[in-house]
Amino acid sequence: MDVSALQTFTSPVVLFFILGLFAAFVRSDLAIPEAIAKGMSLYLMAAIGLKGGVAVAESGLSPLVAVALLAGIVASFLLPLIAYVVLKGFGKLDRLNAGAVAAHYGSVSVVTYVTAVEILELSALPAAGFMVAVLAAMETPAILSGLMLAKGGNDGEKGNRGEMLREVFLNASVVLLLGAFGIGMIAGPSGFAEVSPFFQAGFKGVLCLFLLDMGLIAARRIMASRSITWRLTVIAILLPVFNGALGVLVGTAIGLDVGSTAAFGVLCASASYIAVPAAMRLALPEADPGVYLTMSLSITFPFNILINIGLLTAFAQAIAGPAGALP
Amino acid sequence: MDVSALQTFTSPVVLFFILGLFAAFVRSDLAIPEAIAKGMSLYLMAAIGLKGGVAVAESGLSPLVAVALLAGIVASFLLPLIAYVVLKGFGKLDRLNAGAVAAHYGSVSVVTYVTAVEILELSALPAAGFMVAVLAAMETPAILSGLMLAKGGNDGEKGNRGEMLREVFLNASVVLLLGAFGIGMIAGPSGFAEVSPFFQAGFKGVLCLFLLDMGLIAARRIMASRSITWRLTVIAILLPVFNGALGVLVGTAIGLDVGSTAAFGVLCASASYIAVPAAMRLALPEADPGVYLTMSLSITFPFNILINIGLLTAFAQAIAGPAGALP
Amino acid sequence: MDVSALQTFTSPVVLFFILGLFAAFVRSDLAIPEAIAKGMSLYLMAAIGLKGGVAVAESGLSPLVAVALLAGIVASFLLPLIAYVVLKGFGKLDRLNAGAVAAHYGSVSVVTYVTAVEILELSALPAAGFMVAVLAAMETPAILSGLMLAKGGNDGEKGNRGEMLREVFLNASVVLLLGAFGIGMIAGPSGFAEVSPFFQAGFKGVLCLFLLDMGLIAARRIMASRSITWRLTVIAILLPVFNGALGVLVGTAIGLDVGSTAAFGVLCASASYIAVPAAMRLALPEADPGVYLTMSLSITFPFNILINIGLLTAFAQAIAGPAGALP
Amino acid sequence: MIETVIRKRIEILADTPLVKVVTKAIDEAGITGWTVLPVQSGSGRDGAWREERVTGSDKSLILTVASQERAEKLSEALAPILSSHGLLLTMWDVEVIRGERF
Amino acid sequence: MIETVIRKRIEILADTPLVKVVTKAIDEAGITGWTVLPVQSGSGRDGAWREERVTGSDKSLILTVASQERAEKLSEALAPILSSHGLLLTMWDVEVIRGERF
Amino acid sequence: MIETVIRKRIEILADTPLVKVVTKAIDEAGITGWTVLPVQSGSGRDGAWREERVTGSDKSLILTVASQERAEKLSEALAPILSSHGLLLTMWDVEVIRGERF
Ligand SMILES: Nc1ncnc2c1ncn2[C@@H]1O[C@H](COP(=O)(O)O)[C@@H](O)[C@H]1O
Ligand SMILES: Nc1ncnc2c1ncn2[C@@H]1O[C@H](COP(=O)(O)O)[C@@H](O)[C@H]1O
Ligand SMILES: Nc1ncnc2c1ncn2[C@@H]1O[C@H](COP(=O)(O)O)[C@@H](O)[C@H]1O
Ligand code: NA
Ligand code: NA
Ligand code: NA
Repeated sequence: MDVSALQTFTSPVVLFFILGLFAAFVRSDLAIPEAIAKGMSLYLMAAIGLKGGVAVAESGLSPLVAVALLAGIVASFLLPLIAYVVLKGFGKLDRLNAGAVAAHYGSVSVVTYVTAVEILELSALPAAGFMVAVLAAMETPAILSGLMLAKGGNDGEKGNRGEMLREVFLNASVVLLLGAFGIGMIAGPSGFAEVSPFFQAGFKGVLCLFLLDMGLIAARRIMASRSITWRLTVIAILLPVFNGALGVLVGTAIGLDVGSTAAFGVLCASASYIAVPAAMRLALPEADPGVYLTMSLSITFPFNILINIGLLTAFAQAIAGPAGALP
Repeated sequence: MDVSALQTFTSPVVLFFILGLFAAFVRSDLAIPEAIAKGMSLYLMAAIGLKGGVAVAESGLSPLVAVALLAGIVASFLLPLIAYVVLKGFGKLDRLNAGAVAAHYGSVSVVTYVTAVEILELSALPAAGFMVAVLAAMETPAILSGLMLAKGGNDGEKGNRGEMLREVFLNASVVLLLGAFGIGMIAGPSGFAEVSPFFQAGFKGVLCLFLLDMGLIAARRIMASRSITWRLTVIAILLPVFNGALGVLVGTAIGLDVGSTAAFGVLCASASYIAVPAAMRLALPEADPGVYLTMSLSITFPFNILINIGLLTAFAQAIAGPAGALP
Repeated sequence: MDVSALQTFTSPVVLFFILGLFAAFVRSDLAIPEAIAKGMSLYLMAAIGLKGGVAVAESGLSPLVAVALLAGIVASFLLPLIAYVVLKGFGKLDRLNAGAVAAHYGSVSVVTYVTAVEILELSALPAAGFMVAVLAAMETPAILSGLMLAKGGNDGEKGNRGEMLREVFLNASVVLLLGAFGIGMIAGPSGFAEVSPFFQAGFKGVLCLFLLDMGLIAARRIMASRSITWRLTVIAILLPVFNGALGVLVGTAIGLDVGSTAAFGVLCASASYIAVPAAMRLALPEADPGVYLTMSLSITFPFNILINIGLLTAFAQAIAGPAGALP
Repeated sequence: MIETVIRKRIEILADTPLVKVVTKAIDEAGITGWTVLPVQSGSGRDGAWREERVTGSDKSLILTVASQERAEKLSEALAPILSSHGLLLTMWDVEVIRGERF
Repeated sequence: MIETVIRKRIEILADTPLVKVVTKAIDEAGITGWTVLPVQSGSGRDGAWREERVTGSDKSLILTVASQERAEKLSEALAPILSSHGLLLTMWDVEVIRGERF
Repeated sequence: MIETVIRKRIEILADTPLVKVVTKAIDEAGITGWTVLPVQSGSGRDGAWREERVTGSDKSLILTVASQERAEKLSEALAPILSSHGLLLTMWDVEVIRGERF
């Protein structure tokens, strides 16, 4: 664990994130144009989708893939329940806000996943290519369970329901991730070779600048925040540890290799700050973005990047035993 | 033909275009920031200009180059005449709109050309470097003949005339394409080596994302369109086949190699959706962009990318005979 | 000198700058979206910072670094004094505008530096990695002396003073340059290897497009300018020659190698057009941006890129003697 | 002198994900069209914000021109959700040419 | 109390390639200046659109402040092309400080 | 019919580096909020300009809605620097719903 934790802090990817946090805290006016940031996030999703698809084209599909997908979907559906109970009880949020926040913790953060994959590769523990499909599959079920929790029985205007479901399942990141995954599977290694200088070689550098921006945004948000209590801060740190550990246990149980197990743990631990906030703003406009975005983006996200990825990797290695360390 | 047609559909470049079409048709909110899209189009033009110039610096200028340039300029001038007759007769457009649409079909689409070049290279039929200059030369003559057709004798306010010509000949894409072409010729292979990781290695990847965006834009436009009749749809499909075949015949006649002949066919087949619409909006504000942009961008462009490039390549190979297949 | 001067004009980097100037002068509508331009400038600063830091991680810190930093800071503080006297006397500017312009000439232009480094590398005269730190150190002292000159004794509202200092020292480019420099030092060559395809291989290509944009902006500004006299034009050309020569002398005196000496000369010769104008707009809103931005951006910047870098390199080589030519 | 008529101009500031809620209300009020402008940053009782397109927490300004009658219909439709959805609505009289369009 | 005077504020929505037609008319009406704002999307009788800078089919909003007299000159100059060029023009009274500028 | 009240809408065009000077004045006038819109290009007595975010010579439009009294306080605070800082200020009456917010 020591090694991978140290590696975390000498990787340019993580260092740029820290630089972003720092620049925001000292109130520097450093800022990345939002069109560029959006472009980088699309690039990262296309690239990770492609690479996952190519990996699956090489390795072929096994029953394990189906099991992992199912585990991911179930986790995304059920993790909000745990979150909801904690947020209402210990966190003292009302039903509406507890449901909205819970949806975030069931869903996933693409950038947290990508950063984890980079760090796992540095530790010679690569995650399987199909984990990208698991990532995409985990984005949306949590939105549904979060909404059910928030609204209880009365799910509002029936008319909007179908519309909402369509939007949730066809949201930009799901379409791009799965689309690029499919393209990677069709094009295969030879087709990917054509575009790999762009999607592969540039990847880590783009991730550096994107994390610089995320650091700036995360830190600026928490500095301007007025709705975060110490109780919510505690939840935003301990919940990802708990969810992540659960994910590592499940990943090991279903037979994933160590790298994929750690990656699954990170998916469970991560909280969405792109797809879910947009869905919540629309479906639960009365819920407070000052609560859900600040928790997921400004507390959980940095905690995952800086500490939890290392913790979960170590945990996955530990329970895999010596045999699992170098699969 | 079978082979190149198949290659078309396993190339990531084309697959991303299809993903864009698909995402728009299912009404996903996937969108690429317009600043990024604009930046990518500038990058593609700079890169293709540079590469063409370097190729000419290596191969030297031959009389064939002058002949090809002349053929391109003449084609761009005259193709609108055919289009105009068909659009007014079969298409039932009025003089104004027929002239405006005709200008689009005489001019060229840079991205269609670029995609064709990529597909031709996969088929081991590279187009000559100087074809980039032909591309640039073909952009604007059609604008002039389209305007003459639309306005008949009365060419409006004399004062604006010179202004308009200046704008047509110094429009952004002509300046950038020819400027980069000149830079490539001056810098030569050694100068290009410095910048080739950016302009060469990244090229196909950028093209993927750009075509993703073009797919989104093309499909969204046709879904919102209210002015397209079945007659116009037929023209938007058959005219590029006809123009393209004509181009292949001319290219073969003037002695271009197979790859360049196919590329010349694609230039004749393609319809502008960047330079010409902007010129028409200004010079013929009464013409309906809902007609000309939808035809060129939403019907002809996808048809060319998905089918016509393959058709024209096969035709160029066929009439070149077995000897021409591998020049 | 002949060789490096010629190399200047066959380098794609410089040729794209000339293309930008040309396109603006013929009033082409070529334009790069400002979000893209801003993104490229951030990329260039991150990349140059990283590379400098990695170079220092490899070579280690020597007393020479401290001497060079000190020389840079002193130069940035004192160069505005010379500029101020000339601008008030020969240039006939009032105190306020003379102070504002002087601040620009004491500070530095990152892109001029970057271009110089590229040209020096073509001449096999690389500048030392720590020069990036010198660059960052020279950005802000000139702002302070420029303000003191402009305001004389009365430095306005005390309350704003601390605020202003904070902003000057934590402005975006200083934070990004030094932050990336630090990351380069921590990550070292092995950490940098991960991200070098993005930050190293792409560098010159991005610089091409960025200089294309700077050419457009510089030429458009001077064409619209109404405040530039022939006296100011003379100053904007001769001052960088004088400052640059001074810098070369100082660089040689403190024992820098030829490449670093030339780079130091370029730093002294260059005038800021990013950090300083923004600071002046805020601290001296009554000063005329039509004077200071046009001088630094539209006259001094092109002069430095096209001519002065070559002159200063030749001068640095000449006074170093034959021994210094190939260190 | 060109003849002008008086119409209402309504501008609504909304979170970008909520723009479609507003434009749907505009369409349902029978108004002929609307236009959306980007917004960069702001500050209100909930503190300051900057455009953050990545997290979707940016805002947009929707402007529409309508007859007095349809404008009232629209403001009545939006009034109940102004607070819950954090919308900011201002409305004033403007002169337009070709008034029959609105 | 600061003294203010009344001027006309005119805003014109136009396709981006047509912006220079509008600003030329503003200059010719003797108005001192104008400002262009970006527009993101919209909907009208011709259907909905989004900003598409690549194909040049985006729109811009031009705003200008002028005296009553010059504003009339401008609206008379633009009136004949409002329909053919698809311009949307609104105009209203505003208070300005330093009225001599306009 | 929804009840509306009259408030002042103030819009100020300023160089982007000066936005914080204006928003500080808004905050100090006791106004509840403000919103900043991007601006693309313009022309005035000092000639034409385009957005140039790289050199920081772009402009922004700050809009704020306030009660008559606070609006006056703001315009009095800004009046002395309007010329020196090159600000352009327009102000007019608008109807708002939920007037107690402003
Ligand atoms: N009533 C309206 N209010 C605000 N904007 C409008 C209105 N009608 C049309 N527009 C804008 O003007 C553009 C062209 O309208 P139209 O000519 O009706 O298609 C639309 O796409 C909208 O951006
Ligand atoms: N009459 C006007 N109407 C609208 N905007 C104006 C007007 N005059 C000036 N501006 C804007 O204010 C900026 C500065 O004007 P000036 O101080 O006159 O150079 C211009 O570049 C325009 O963007
Ligand atoms: N008085 C105001 N004038 C202009 N914009 C405002 C005003 N109050 C609030 N806003 C805008 O509305 C957003 C939400 O306001 P609030 O709901 O008060 O947090 C702010 O971030 C501002 O962009
Ligand atoms: Na999760
Ligand atoms: Na054509
Ligand atoms: Na200097």
